[in-house]
Amino acid sequence: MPQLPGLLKGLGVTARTAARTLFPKRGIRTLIPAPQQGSVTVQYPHEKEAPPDRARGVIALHEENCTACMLCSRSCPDWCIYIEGHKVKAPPRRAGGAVRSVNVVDRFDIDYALCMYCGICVEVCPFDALFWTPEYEYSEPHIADLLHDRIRLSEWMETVPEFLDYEPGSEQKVRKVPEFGTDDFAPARKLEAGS
Amino acid sequence: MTDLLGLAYWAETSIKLGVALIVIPTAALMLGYLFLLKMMAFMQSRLGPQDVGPYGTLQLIADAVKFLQKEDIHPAAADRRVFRAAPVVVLASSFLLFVVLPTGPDAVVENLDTGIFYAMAVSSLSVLGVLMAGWASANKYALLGGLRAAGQLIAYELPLILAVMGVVIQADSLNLQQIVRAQAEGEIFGFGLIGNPFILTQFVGFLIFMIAAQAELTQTPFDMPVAETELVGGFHVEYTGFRFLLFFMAEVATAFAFSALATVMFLGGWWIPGFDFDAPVLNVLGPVVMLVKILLVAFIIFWIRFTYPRLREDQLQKFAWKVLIPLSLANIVVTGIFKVVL
Amino acid sequence: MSPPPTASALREQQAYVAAQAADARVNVELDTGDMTLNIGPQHPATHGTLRIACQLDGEQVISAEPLMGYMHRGYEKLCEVRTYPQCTTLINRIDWLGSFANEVPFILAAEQLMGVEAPPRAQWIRTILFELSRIANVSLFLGDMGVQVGALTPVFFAFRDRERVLNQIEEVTGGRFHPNFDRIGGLKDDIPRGWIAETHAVMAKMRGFCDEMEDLLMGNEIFQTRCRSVGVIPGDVALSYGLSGANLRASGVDWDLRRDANPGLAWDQVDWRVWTHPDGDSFARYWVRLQETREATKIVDQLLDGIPSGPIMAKVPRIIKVPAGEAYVSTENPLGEMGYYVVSKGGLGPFRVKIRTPSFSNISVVPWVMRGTYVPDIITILGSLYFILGDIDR
Amino acid sequence: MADDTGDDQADGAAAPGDEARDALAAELSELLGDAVVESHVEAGQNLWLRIDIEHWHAAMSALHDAGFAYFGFLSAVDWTDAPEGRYEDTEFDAAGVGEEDDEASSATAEETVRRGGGETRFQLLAQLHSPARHVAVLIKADVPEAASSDGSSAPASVPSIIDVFAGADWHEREAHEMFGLVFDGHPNLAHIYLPTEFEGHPLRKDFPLLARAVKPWPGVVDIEEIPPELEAQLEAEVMAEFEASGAGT
Repeated sequence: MPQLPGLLKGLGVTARTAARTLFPKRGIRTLIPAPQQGSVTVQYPHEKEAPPDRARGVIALHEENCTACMLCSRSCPDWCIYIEGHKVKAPPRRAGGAVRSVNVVDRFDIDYALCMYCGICVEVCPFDALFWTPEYEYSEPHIADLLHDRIRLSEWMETVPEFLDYEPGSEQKVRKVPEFGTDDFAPARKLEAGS
Repeated sequence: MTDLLGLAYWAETSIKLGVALIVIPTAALMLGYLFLLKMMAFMQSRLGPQDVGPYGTLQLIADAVKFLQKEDIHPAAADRRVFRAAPVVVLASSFLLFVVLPTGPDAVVENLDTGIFYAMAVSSLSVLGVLMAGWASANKYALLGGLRAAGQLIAYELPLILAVMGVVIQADSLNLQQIVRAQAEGEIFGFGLIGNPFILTQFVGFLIFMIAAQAELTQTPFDMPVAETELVGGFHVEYTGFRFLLFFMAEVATAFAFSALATVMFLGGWWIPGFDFDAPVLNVLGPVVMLVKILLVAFIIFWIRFTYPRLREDQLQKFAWKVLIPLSLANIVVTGIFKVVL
Repeated sequence: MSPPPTASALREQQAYVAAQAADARVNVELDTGDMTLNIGPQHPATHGTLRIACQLDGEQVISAEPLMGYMHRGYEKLCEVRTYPQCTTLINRIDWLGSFANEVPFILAAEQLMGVEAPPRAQWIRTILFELSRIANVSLFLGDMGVQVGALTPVFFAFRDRERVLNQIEEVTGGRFHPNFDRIGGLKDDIPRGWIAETHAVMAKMRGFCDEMEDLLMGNEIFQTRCRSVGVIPGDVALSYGLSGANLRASGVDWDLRRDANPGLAWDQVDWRVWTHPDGDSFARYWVRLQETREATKIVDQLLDGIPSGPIMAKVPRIIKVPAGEAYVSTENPLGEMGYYVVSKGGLGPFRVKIRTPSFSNISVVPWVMRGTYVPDIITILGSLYFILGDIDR
Repeated sequence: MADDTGDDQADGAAAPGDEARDALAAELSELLGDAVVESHVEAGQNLWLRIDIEHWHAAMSALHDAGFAYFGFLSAVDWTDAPEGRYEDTEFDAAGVGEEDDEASSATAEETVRRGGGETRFQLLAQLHSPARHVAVLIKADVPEAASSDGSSAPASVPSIIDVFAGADWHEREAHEMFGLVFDGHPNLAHIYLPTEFEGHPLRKDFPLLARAVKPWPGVVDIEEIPPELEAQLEAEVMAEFEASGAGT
């Protein structure tokens, strides 16, 4: 049979929450209603929540680093990365050198309709060509439009945040994100084949 | 009354009708916005609607427009005529309730001598509509909801009426204006400034009335006929578009009407302490006072709704028959004894 | 509060009521007939696409048979064509509310076969994330149970506070729901700076949430009336149906794989206790889960303070090939015993993965426990057994 | 039940030498007598018992009475190799199977794989816990194949154990639809996940996984080589350009 305390306590909890939501401010300004601060919801199109830096929002491609080695495509559990490439001849790095043969990426598509956001491709990439970015606003009205090509993927490179520092006690090394548009960072780029 | 402004009967009636047609949807919208949208949101650390109108005030109007645009769908096996009539019956019941609610010395649609009796009678009509909806939908969930509503009606009409009996005995009248007057002219141990709101002498009656009203309105903890998580909406599961809108409006408008009844019977109604009971100015101030009190009572109704889980049908019946009805009978006996002795 | 009737007495009582009802039907010439009510596949109480076909006499349940498979994704088959790292992506999606906890037993099974052990720092962080996913998962139950019995507000509180835990998980793993963070031999990455302090704060908030739930829902007399003596599962029945997790402990069986069969994670390094409740009813299940959420916040707090320093990855070849053999590892997941029976023939991927999910066994008791109850009790019992549909259907 | 984690660890899975499991294996072999064909202990991990299929039901109820009353799961393994493999062909895949199996015949290789041994294609697999002893056993049984009327072979029927463990009900139904095993004495051996009219047994290795078969693996694409006849010409062109630009000097 109903006893008062439990029922009243419940009413207390809801009333307290309502009061905290409506009057979150302390001190003199207590009585100014400010539900915008008191509530936990974010009014999405007007204001946006910043996802954590590590958030796996979308995969960005640093095209200069890509050698079309197919590792990511082959390790993708969903078979959603399509790569095509061809070899070209490139001039030698310095005078007297031999002509090099270089891989050029013709197609690098990720089908985000299939992608499960597991990040295996980013991990297996030996040349630092793929990066996660927290960017999330790329929904499309048609499922076929979720197939994004290398140009779109490269644009997202701008949104890649710096890698975070670690807690003390960690032995991990903090990695660096290559700067967008420069090609000073490309140690293994244009994998030299045949020379 | 009829010759208050020297108007003909038809003219006065159409004015009253016009006022009622404005007041009822406005009341429903106001309660819906204040409590169903905003207060619930705040109790859940949310903001509620923000985009339609300032602070989302026009959200419900936008919703109503949306409902009106929707297709009016009947289940193939439904009993069409009954199916269509059901929401109208429910809404009519809450419209009829507003007829006797006094908001000032003359501001009342019809000052019936048996006002409270009439109010109790028409409020039960809504269950008929619910039963019709449950039966005619040709849906098992709706049927279960309708039957639950019927069971609930019998269990809760009784304590509701018995709770009112205490007030009627104390006020010596079934007329709602007379009940307000009895409270205004009453005094507490010789102190008559604020009159004698019956909530003080009839506190048990007030509690029973509020509990029974909660069941009558099918609000949590007695919302088994609707029971979203069990019956997926119960009797109105098959309704869409404007017929669903009618159900929704009726629900909120009835909550408003019952809050008004509680105000009239227990909180002193429209009378303001210090004023002469028949002062014409109360025709203007009375409604405002009423509104404040109504919102207070409605706040409690919705506060409980957002806090409590719901009972099971058999537990509700047990509670009604084993606790509420004996308690309200005892309340009548005690009130009667005091009435005779004092 | 009166002591609840013993389980067997209650069963007898329910059986008696059902028999009486059946008698009444036979004796009265006007046979009313039973009604079949399909709860689901689209129904708010089944949070997913479970269907329960009930035979009703009035509002009393004569029989209830869960029918599932609407979301069967065939993960056991899919795992057979994937490599070990690729499998964790799938396994994440079995119990989508506690996904990190899903990865752990699979990875541990693969590690057992390879003879690799993750370094201590990795084991500690694994345990922390494991318990965080337990909190994220069970706190939703704590609110959701309110909705099942008709209270609107608790679930919003649950979503509000669970979000904080999900944020912590996301800050480390990059995924709110599907971390995919566990690797054979360790973890994908280490924890970012400042995370430990933040998590401490979140744990304090979660304990506040538990208190709030206790005041708002568990202490509420209406809630107790709805849940006490409803859906009583005695201990021996629970064992024979293979119930696990809080459902088993609420039936009075003191069994927790974290303590009883710890596969190497850091639970034995901290001070905590296993909660049991003797009643075996829906209320007991709620009570046990609430206590466990509190306990989990304490475990996380203690673990956060003692993370050993060191590497997070053992020496593992870049291309993982698991030697031939069989291994079964199970852990105490938020929903109960989650185990993977991994058979390897020495290839890149598993030869066969049998996924023993907790909800599958937990829900198998439904036909037994629902007989003789009422329609609202179906919802209460389903809610209190707490299943995730992906966990039933795999 | 309090924080006595230390004590329980002793007989838990972490014990290194695992005398406990060895002793248990011996004890259970004695208890079950002829029924046990073979047992296998993986130190600190698990204990396997292989039971003669004839004694399946008797052994399970004996284990139940011996305290292994907590039902874990029941399933099966199909030990044949899938004809399509993983639907991908990487060099690692080939190497993976090849290394171990090069010399030995596939039959002997399989024996080293199977913990507790076994010869037949289908093997029944179950797990039981003992809540008192805090230890679990994995129980296996070979399911022989019998030739059915239409000439193909089908696994012989197995006695159902629902009367011992009520929870085995759904697990047996799942094994039935996924592997085509038949459980004698099961009251309702209907599909549990799949539609009623579904044909085939998806977890058998010869059941193709259509999701993989309908789409080509994107990994088969390889980088396009320069045609050999053009190679010299291109090289000369690039070199000429390089020298003309003056970078060479």
